[in-house]
Amino acid sequence: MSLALANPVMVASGCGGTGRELAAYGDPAELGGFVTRSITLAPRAGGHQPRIVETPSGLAHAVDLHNPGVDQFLALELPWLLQQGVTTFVSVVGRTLGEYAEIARRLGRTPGIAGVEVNLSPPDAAASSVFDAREPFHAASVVAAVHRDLPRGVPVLAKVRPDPVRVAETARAVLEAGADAVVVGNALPAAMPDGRDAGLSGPAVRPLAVRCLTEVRAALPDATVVACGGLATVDDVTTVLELGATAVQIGTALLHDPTTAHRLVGALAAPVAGEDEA
Amino acid sequence: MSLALANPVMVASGCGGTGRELAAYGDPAELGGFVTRSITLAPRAGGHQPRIVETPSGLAHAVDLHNPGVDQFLALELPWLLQQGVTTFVSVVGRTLGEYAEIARRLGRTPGIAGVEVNLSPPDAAASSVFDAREPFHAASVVAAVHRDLPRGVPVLAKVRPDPVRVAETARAVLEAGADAVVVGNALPAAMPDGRDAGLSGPAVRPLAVRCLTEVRAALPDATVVACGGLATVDDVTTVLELGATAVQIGTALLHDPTTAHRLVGALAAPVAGEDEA
Amino acid sequence: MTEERGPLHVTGELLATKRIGAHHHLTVVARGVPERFRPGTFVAVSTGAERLARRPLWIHRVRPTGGYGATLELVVEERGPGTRWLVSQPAGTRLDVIGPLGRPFSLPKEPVACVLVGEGYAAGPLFPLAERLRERGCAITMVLVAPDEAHLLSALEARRSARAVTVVTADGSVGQRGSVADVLDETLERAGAAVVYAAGPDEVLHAAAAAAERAGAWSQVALERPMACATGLCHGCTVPVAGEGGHTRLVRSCTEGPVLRGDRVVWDGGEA
Amino acid sequence: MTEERGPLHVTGELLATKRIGAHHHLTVVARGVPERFRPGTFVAVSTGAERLARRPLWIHRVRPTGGYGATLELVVEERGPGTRWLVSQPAGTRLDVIGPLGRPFSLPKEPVACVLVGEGYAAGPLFPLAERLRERGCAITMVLVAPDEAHLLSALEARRSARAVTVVTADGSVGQRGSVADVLDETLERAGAAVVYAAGPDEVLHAAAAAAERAGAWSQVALERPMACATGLCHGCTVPVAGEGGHTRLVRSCTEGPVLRGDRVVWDGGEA
Ligand SMILES: Cc1cc2nc3c(=O)[nH]c(=O)nc-3n(C[C@H](O)[C@H](O)[C@H](O)COP(=O)(O)OP(=O)(O)OC[C@H]3O[C@@H](n4cnc5c(N)ncnc54)[C@H](O)[C@@H]3O)c2cc1C
Ligand SMILES: Cc1cc2nc3c(=O)[nH]c(=O)nc-3n(C[C@H](O)[C@H](O)[C@H](O)COP(=O)(O)OP(=O)(O)OC[C@H]3O[C@@H](n4cnc5c(N)ncnc54)[C@H](O)[C@@H]3O)c2cc1C
Ligand SMILES: Cc1cc2nc3c(=O)[nH]c(=O)nc-3n(C[C@H](O)[C@H](O)[C@H](O)COP(=O)(O)O)c2cc1C
Ligand SMILES: Cc1cc2nc3c(=O)[nH]c(=O)nc-3n(C[C@H](O)[C@H](O)[C@H](O)COP(=O)(O)O)c2cc1C
Ligand code: FES
Ligand code: FES
Repeated sequence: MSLALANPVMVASGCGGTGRELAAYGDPAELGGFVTRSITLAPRAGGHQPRIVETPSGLAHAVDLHNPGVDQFLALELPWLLQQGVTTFVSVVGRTLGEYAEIARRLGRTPGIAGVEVNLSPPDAAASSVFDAREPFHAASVVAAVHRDLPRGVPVLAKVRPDPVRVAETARAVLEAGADAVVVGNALPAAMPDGRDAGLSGPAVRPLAVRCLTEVRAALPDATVVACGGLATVDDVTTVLELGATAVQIGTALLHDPTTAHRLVGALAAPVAGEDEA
Repeated sequence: MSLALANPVMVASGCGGTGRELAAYGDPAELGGFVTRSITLAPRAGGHQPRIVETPSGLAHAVDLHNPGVDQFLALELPWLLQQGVTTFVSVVGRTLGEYAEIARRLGRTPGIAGVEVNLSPPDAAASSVFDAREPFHAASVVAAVHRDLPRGVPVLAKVRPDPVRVAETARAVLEAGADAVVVGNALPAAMPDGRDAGLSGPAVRPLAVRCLTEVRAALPDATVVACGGLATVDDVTTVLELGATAVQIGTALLHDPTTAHRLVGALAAPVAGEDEA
Repeated sequence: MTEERGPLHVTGELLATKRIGAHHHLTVVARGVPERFRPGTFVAVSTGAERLARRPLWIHRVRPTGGYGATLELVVEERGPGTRWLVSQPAGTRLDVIGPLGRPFSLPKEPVACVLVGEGYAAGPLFPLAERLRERGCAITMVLVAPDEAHLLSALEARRSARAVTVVTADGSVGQRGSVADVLDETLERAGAAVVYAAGPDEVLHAAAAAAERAGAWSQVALERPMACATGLCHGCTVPVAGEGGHTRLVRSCTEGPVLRGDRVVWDGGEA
Repeated sequence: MTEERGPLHVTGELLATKRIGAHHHLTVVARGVPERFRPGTFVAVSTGAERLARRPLWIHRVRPTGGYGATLELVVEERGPGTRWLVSQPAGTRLDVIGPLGRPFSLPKEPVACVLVGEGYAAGPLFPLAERLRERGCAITMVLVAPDEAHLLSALEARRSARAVTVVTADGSVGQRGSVADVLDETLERAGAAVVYAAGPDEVLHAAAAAAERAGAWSQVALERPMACATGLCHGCTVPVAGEGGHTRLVRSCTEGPVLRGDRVVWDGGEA
């Protein structure tokens, strides 16, 4: 199943608010896709303050899956996105395979979503309270569970761990389990200055994300791969598209500049890619 | 065996030249320790140009273990270091367990070195031509081989992969195999903009290196741990010392500013740590 | 899709930087932003792509100027790398600015007595607030707090809109020596305050909210919580508030704040 | 342990920036560095801790100045983020400078005819070189190359030390239209050159080295290879050179260069 995006620029999970906040800076419907923050079955309050600290060319974060739960999400956040014509991918995460399946069933009853993204790789303390999908076999089980409970025709994106050593093996496993595309990758496991678990994202991690992409492309040249991690400039995006990515997700760069995704769409559409302000 | 360093600031492997170049900016004998670039049995020409490219708050490099080989090293580089009174740790890497053992034997015949650092984790293309020590069991075999062939009294440092998921398990394995201290960790596996394999280092990776440290400290509270990865400021160093590191290694920060290690020694020795220019 | 009142993202320009005491007063052109300003809103300024978190700064003042349309005046206290960068840029530097952001202070419908409490640079938004309140006929008392004189915004200017101005410094270098808590109860009583507005660090806000509660007044506090995006995208800046039904919920201080009702903020910072 | 001639690490200051054509001429105070300068050496400037690679820049000139001791003149062409940062700093900015770095041009022992070939800003170190050669009685011919007039260093100044000056631009906006290869053989012959000095991109250096070889002259080329540390620490800037015994070895262009014998450099860039 193809992803059928109008253009290759997507908003990464957790970095576009509820979608509404982004609308002040550009029409979210003009983007290739919008991935929601990861939704869990029950609401989650998320981590303690400080939740996000700046690191050199990056952010370390322990937002820890703060979200209103699937029912509130379906009632209060998704309708606005669909009404605006936003190509919406709902990111999901669960504590058990059963929870993943249950979320998939509830999403399956809602027509209009462009796909479901399975978050297999929360980097921070969340890892301890969500289903541990670090082994490729477990990642595949999650994808299979979601895939089974979604109506045919709803693409499944599997967002895998940015671990260069095992990423290709994991990508293969989730594709075999029914994923239509692999999102490579996520924030890296890292620490807050006080030693708490955190995720690390932003331009700092880009060379590692690109390595994960080259590993997956080399092992699975025909797979549909969405590149994610540290992408910010036109140069970054054209580089990963040339390395074989089908689309890109922009996360932290949007937190620095909420017009980033729209600027990239414009620059990629221009006959000659515009000058890049690095 | 304790490391017996005069102060906790060491130069990381591959980032202090042959030692001589550093001497223009400060006496290398005043540093806690100097780790040589990784030495192989035979000379290695290293990778193609460009070997090092700048990334946001980091460097991506594919120097690929350029070094003159152990015999030339012992003849041309080590004598100067020992003569200057530099606390010298020789970093070693091999293609086979036999090569590791052979290098250890040759080093063992040279009195005066403060220790041997076993590089278990080259991040770049080198990984394909050196002994694959990514599995904790294999890492332990390497350490055992080196340990066995060195005279008693020469400490062995094991430099492990900065993989938060497996770093504690690897640290435990190498300590059981005879390592006196664990160096956590190394450059991250990454890619050059053209897609070639590379290592990523510098402040960009610091939050991930700190996470590896917290994982190892939590699992092995009594181990001697040397923190390495992205450390540049007084604040960085005091943070990892507070998190339980015994010493630190400074790499990329020295490439930006060759006086970094000396400044850190000065600041840590000062009664009240000086103001930190981040 | 942009609402008339929504924030704008503009490439502005630093026109001038003037040092006054411990502060740097920046005059900034940011087309369209001044027109949307209401007291209590702020701008988020990029200090370079390698510092990913934007720096939130109160809009102290909006001034009509000859050629540029209106300009913004920001008051910056140098602390870390971001503010150091900001205060050392030469005139003419292009500044990537988003604003005005956040919910402003609510104004009372009736001409009631108001006490405005601000510490250091954070007193900035209270000056234009005082003007608007005065236009509505409110009697205004201002309490300016600072560690020392260098960190105090102009008490002279405060007197233009305010009937009474109390100055408190920690070192007594000007005004009364002490902390804000020492003077609040008496000030509120003397003013017969119906509303207390406060801006500054949590201690000041908490003290103002508590004094307002004791005096039976409303309070509106402008929070300064660390922000990564300042635009509502990251959910990083959450602050717990007591909801109507008594249960606590988390709101983003950048979009649902920075101005919140003082009696609603859960001050111990405990979450969930 | 510092040798008299070794590089210094200093916090310098940008005194002034002057735009001339496409270049920015920076006047920099870097105590001690000018005194150690020899033509062909360079400085490595930090453009901020987030840009880890220092930017190598030729020392164009050393000038004695009133209060500051001698100053350095650097010629910068804006290209990427590092040079953009450098040329947009106001006077007074502190600059973290290391220098002089690298091996300078070797000077001939006898007063022989020399041809100096430089493209764009890279012609910078040839001006002080020409002065020293003239002091030794060498007859000097200068060939200044550039894409256009804006990228040309002053031909007028070149005439002070040089007997003959040839100007070549790609667009013909000044001097002869064409490339350096078009004029070299004739120039070398006319000058009766015993030594060719060249600075610029690889094409220019390679052409100069080849023409020197054809004319039976020595060549000294100043390489511009990407550098990460510029201080010899990282082994990132290696360039293959043919050794005495015919085998190729890698040298670091920052410490063993940037000036190398043109006939020794392996120009195809192939390594071992
Ligand atoms: C709504 C709001 C309005 C503000 N208005 C002003 C103002 O008008 N003038 C002024 O000088 N300062 C103001 N601040 C505080 C200012 O944003 C911080 O001092 C500044 O971000 C510090 O950046 P730094 O790099 O200099 O310091 P660092 O301490 O090194 O900053 C590191 C990180 O912490 C964050 N941070 C540090 N201190 C604060 C703080 N007090 N509040 C929020 N985030 C912080 C920074 O944004 C950055 O992400 C305001 C803060 C908020 C939330
Ligand atoms: C010995 C030497 C002397 C030099 N002297 C001058 C001079 O006097 N004036 C001047 O304008 N330029 C000079 N250069 C080139 C200058 O260093 C680069 O143009 C500059 O580093 C580019 O940085 P950037 O961030 O603007 O561009 P970017 O292209 O974005 O730089 C990215 C990276 O590539 C490196 N790089 C890019 N171009 C070059 C290049 N031509 N040579 C070496 N590294 C490069 C940068 O150092 C940086 O690490 C010299 C280079 C060398 C090696
Ligand atoms: C504040 C923040 C919140 C995030 N929340 C989620 C999330 O809920 N689910 C998820 O799959 N990824 C989440 N991510 C990860 C991003 O989607 C993205 O994969 C990662 O940050 C790397 O991309 P970037 O460097 O472009 O940000 C979050 C990232 C940030 C910075
Ligand atoms: C140019 C360069 C060369 C390196 N060579 C080696 C090496 O030979 N052996 C090794 O163990 N590590 C090598 N490293 C890794 C560093 O020793 C260090 O572990 C890593 O860069 C992380 O620390 P840092 O961020 O402080 O640089 C090299 C790093 C760089 C930047
Ligand atoms: S700072 Fe990002 S949501 Fe408020
Ligand atoms: S640039 Fe680092 S050794 Fe030359």
